[in-house]
Amino acid sequence: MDCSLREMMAVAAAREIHDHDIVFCGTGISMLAAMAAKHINAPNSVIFFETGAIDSLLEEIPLAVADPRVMYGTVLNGGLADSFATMQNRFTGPEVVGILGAAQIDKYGNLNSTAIGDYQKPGVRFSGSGGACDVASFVGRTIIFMQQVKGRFVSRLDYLTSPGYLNGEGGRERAGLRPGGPDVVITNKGMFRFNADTKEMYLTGYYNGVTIEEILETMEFSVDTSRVSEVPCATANEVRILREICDPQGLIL
Amino acid sequence: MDCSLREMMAVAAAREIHDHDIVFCGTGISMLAAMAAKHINAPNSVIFFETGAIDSLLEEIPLAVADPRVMYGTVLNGGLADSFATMQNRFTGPEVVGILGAAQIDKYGNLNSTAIGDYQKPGVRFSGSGGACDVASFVGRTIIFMQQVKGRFVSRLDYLTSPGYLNGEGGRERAGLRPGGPDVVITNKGMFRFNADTKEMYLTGYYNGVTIEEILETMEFSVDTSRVSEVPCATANEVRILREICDPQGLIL
Amino acid sequence: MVFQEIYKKCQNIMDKRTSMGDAISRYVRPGAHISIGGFTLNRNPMAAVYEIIRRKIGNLHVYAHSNGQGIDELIGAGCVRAVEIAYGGNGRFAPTCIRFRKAVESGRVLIEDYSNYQMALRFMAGAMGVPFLPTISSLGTDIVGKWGFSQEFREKERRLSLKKLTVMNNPFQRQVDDPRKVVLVPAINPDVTIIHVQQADAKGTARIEGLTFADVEQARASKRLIVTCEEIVSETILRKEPGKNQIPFFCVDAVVHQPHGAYPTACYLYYDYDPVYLNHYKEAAQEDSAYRQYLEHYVYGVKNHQGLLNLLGKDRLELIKAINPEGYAPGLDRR
Amino acid sequence: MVFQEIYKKCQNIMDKRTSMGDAISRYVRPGAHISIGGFTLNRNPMAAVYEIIRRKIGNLHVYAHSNGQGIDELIGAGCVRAVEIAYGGNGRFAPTCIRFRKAVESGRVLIEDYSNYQMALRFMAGAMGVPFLPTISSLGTDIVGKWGFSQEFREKERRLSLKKLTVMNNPFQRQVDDPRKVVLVPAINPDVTIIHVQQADAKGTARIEGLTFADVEQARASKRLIVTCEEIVSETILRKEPGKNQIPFFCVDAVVHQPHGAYPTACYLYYDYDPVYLNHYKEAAQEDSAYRQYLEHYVYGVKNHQGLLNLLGKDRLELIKAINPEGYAPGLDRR
Repeated sequence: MDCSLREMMAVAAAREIHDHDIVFCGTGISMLAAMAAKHINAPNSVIFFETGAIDSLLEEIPLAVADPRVMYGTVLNGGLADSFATMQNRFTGPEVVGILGAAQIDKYGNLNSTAIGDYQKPGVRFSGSGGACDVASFVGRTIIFMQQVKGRFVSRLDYLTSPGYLNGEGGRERAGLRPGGPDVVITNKGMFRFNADTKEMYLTGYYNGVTIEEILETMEFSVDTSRVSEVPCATANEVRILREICDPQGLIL
Repeated sequence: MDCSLREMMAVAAAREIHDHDIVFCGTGISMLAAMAAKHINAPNSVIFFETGAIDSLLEEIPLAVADPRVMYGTVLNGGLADSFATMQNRFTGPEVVGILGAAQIDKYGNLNSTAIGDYQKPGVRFSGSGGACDVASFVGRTIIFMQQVKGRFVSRLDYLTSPGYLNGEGGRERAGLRPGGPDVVITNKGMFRFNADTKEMYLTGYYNGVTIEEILETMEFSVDTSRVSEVPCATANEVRILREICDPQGLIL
Repeated sequence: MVFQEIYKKCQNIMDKRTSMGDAISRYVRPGAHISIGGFTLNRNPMAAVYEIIRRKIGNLHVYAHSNGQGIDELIGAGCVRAVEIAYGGNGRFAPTCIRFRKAVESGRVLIEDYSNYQMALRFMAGAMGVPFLPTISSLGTDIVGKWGFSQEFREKERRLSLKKLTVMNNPFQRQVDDPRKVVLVPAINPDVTIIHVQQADAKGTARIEGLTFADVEQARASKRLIVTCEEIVSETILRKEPGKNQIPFFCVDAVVHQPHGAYPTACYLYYDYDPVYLNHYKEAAQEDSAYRQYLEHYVYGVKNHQGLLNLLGKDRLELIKAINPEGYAPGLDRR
Repeated sequence: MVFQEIYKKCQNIMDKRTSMGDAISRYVRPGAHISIGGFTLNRNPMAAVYEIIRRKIGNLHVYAHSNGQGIDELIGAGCVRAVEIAYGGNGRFAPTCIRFRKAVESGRVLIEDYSNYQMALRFMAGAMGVPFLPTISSLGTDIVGKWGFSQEFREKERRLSLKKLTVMNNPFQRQVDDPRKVVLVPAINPDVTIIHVQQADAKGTARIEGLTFADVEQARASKRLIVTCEEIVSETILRKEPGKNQIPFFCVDAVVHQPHGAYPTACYLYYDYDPVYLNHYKEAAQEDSAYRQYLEHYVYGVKNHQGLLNLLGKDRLELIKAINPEGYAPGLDRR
């Protein structure tokens, strides 16, 4: 089915959500992916927001995690402290899958959403962690959205906002973090996963019409491409769910 | 006005509550004193319970701080964590007056409500701290109810459950506690206060019909009696409030 | 509206309703570390407590703040080996709980003392997933200085920390009135927590009316959670006022529909505590043979909680029925 | 009933209602350490923010988690010298808040970065009266490793701790999966916090509908608290459902009746955010002279918040009026 690369990103992420997962999501495409997953493959997944809303009805797509649309028909309306405690909790935390985005990523899945250049005198300042560092520190696994353009996949982050595997195998454990870590990186061109042992990123998929070369040339570090294959296109049903059910107003897509 | 010594205790404590005080109270006579104070001298005082109830309507006297009677018509129903945080809070804590009771007290107003004898193999076991240690650690001042009988005013506590002035002047500060500490000890025979400098207990009052000697002979430590005078009897109005408004069923009195 | 369809479809799959017997036998194993909700004479999960006693589940390690009636009955029936507790009392009915007192004095139960706030913080730490929380409470007292459990016991019990608590200097001290020291109290993560609530749905989302005590922290700190409730209501009703719910369904392992499940303690808006029962208990508790009779008659002598309620008769329950808006039984004879 | 008489009598004595101008000028002094409630485009106390801007109160030290619109306007108007913050964004309207970004890039505002949970914990620590709270968040990251404020600035600012945060070993570690380390984040006690709520009574007891964000912790951590509200309701109404109230009156210093007090951000059950205003703001914020015009017209150009509402006209407000039970404006054009 014909769809935009942005739609393909949302579909690819939705497929990564398992039934009964508790899904932490932020604003924009991550919210769209979580909504779509409930209709496609994970009807028992739970969407929850750092602002404290659990399992919102989401009759309209929110434009921020504090949008009043997240508050309607939830099973519980708490606050920030509750929601992060649920992720740091040793029983519920591992069941959470977090969806994150960032300005920069390195080969171990560490993220920068704070600043480009010197932290004290930044060339470009971004929003900062928000809840991203917390989620990346706490939960069982994360799904990461990235734009596949130059300057994003870097050999060295200007600021490490949210922990991936830090400096590789055993890095999280050495720092005192829980196992967890990034599971998959989804871009507008393809997908990456991480080696079980080295925790280094490798290319696992490219979208229909995209070449491996055009992916690699955006990246400052090299990745293994031996396990790559084409990502199955979005089905008509997946696209319909995105366009008609999740974002009929086209606010995110 | 003729009244029982128990009624006299409640009245004496009620008089110690200032208008706008936030009054932490436990079960029994301390609750009665707090209720009476609202009618006698402190209409703007706030009664609050460690269980989380703030400013309960108290149409009937509760028999425990978790009695459903504390929940009705409050301004807020929280939980234990909220209520103790309010007392530990550096702005609200100093405005709280706590009313406590205990099995033993020493000359610095430290309290034992845990055990008599060896803590590991106690001769008599009591309830333990409950919220008493917390209140005594946090709040601006405490009012302490004691029975004036042998074995209660001791030279050495078997177990220090709730901090008074610890080992005297500067004791709280050395231990890391806030200033605070006991303001007055009210018994079934009289009242004690604490020297501003040494923090030692002294006798300040005896009830009508009680002799200083019968107070002193119950005590293991000596107290200054140079500032003692008779405590004004309960007025007809005070007794009426206790009997008719606060405890018409005679559940505590 | 489309999303509501999905939520409806999911309901059956996640139905966690079960009988009290199944819930207790499955999650409360001998030697388990447990905690129960409620405070003194209010909202103790008594039906669950009696079921534990009937099943003679022993060697329990109980984490309690001021649970009062429930803890005293568990201890009295010999189910408890060790207790970490703030307050073994039950309001005017027992300034010190009687079976608790006897068990501690005779050494039948090991005990470690904390304050109420410290126990609340320990559950909160467990719920938050941090190893401890700080407080200035108890500095300079024997709660810091005297430890109840032997070091040997702590070493043997792998789930306990080796320290009761620890005192540290404030690394951020700057102003004179900043605290100089704090007490760190260790997190609790029980194997199972049991709470009794007013309403829950079949998936487990729970609503507590009135004070929550430390139930929410206890529930969230626990590996397993049994929710017993006065009423099972539809998810739609709970979703209409989400601000009134405290426990989300994904924290819950079993939902037991148990009317009068807190009896003889109170359940706000549903029924008051029963002074007749509590006074009888208090008398029976004074003496071992009378207490055995109490247990035989009221606990072992009935098949389940409904059996106890039948034994008491409808009139007894009618007397303690709550009137709204008060939420208790006004004018109840409580002497 | 006798006690209700007393409560009635007390009401007048403790009336804390005041005008926005009086509340702001009395409690928000130049150089003050402040925090505001709300989150990104929701329940920011915007009327209070605009009043601070109109009064040109400067040199503020602001503690923020993800307050979004309110913080960006305070920074844009030059009221802020330093900010401790988790997130300078505003949802889809500003992935990074524009005036925030410009101010940080140009060094006009000093900044110290934390995570959202860390900021929530810092307020919670302040509310609890402890010097810090622990978390495992941010171990191994630059939030721990890179500090924004210079040591010189921290030393000069007496109300700041000398350390951004500190890492310690877990003194209770026993099991392999127990955390080995924790990050301790220091408490915040602002001079004044301003929150906007749906309902409050004249004495200050406040009710927030929907998500509370970190408002309750921010309110309780603060030395002074200004509550602005959509509606003043009677104490009796609030006491009928105490479980729905979050702030007790004794924490409150001033109550300001301010309908549409969160505009242009949303107020659940009352009104939605205004996409037209937020989009206009976003465009104006890109360019200094356009931003000056924005300020002149919408903030300095009106006498008070009602002046801004009058400027916009009733139709604009009608469009964002919330429908119940949804609590927002369904079908609102949000492009």
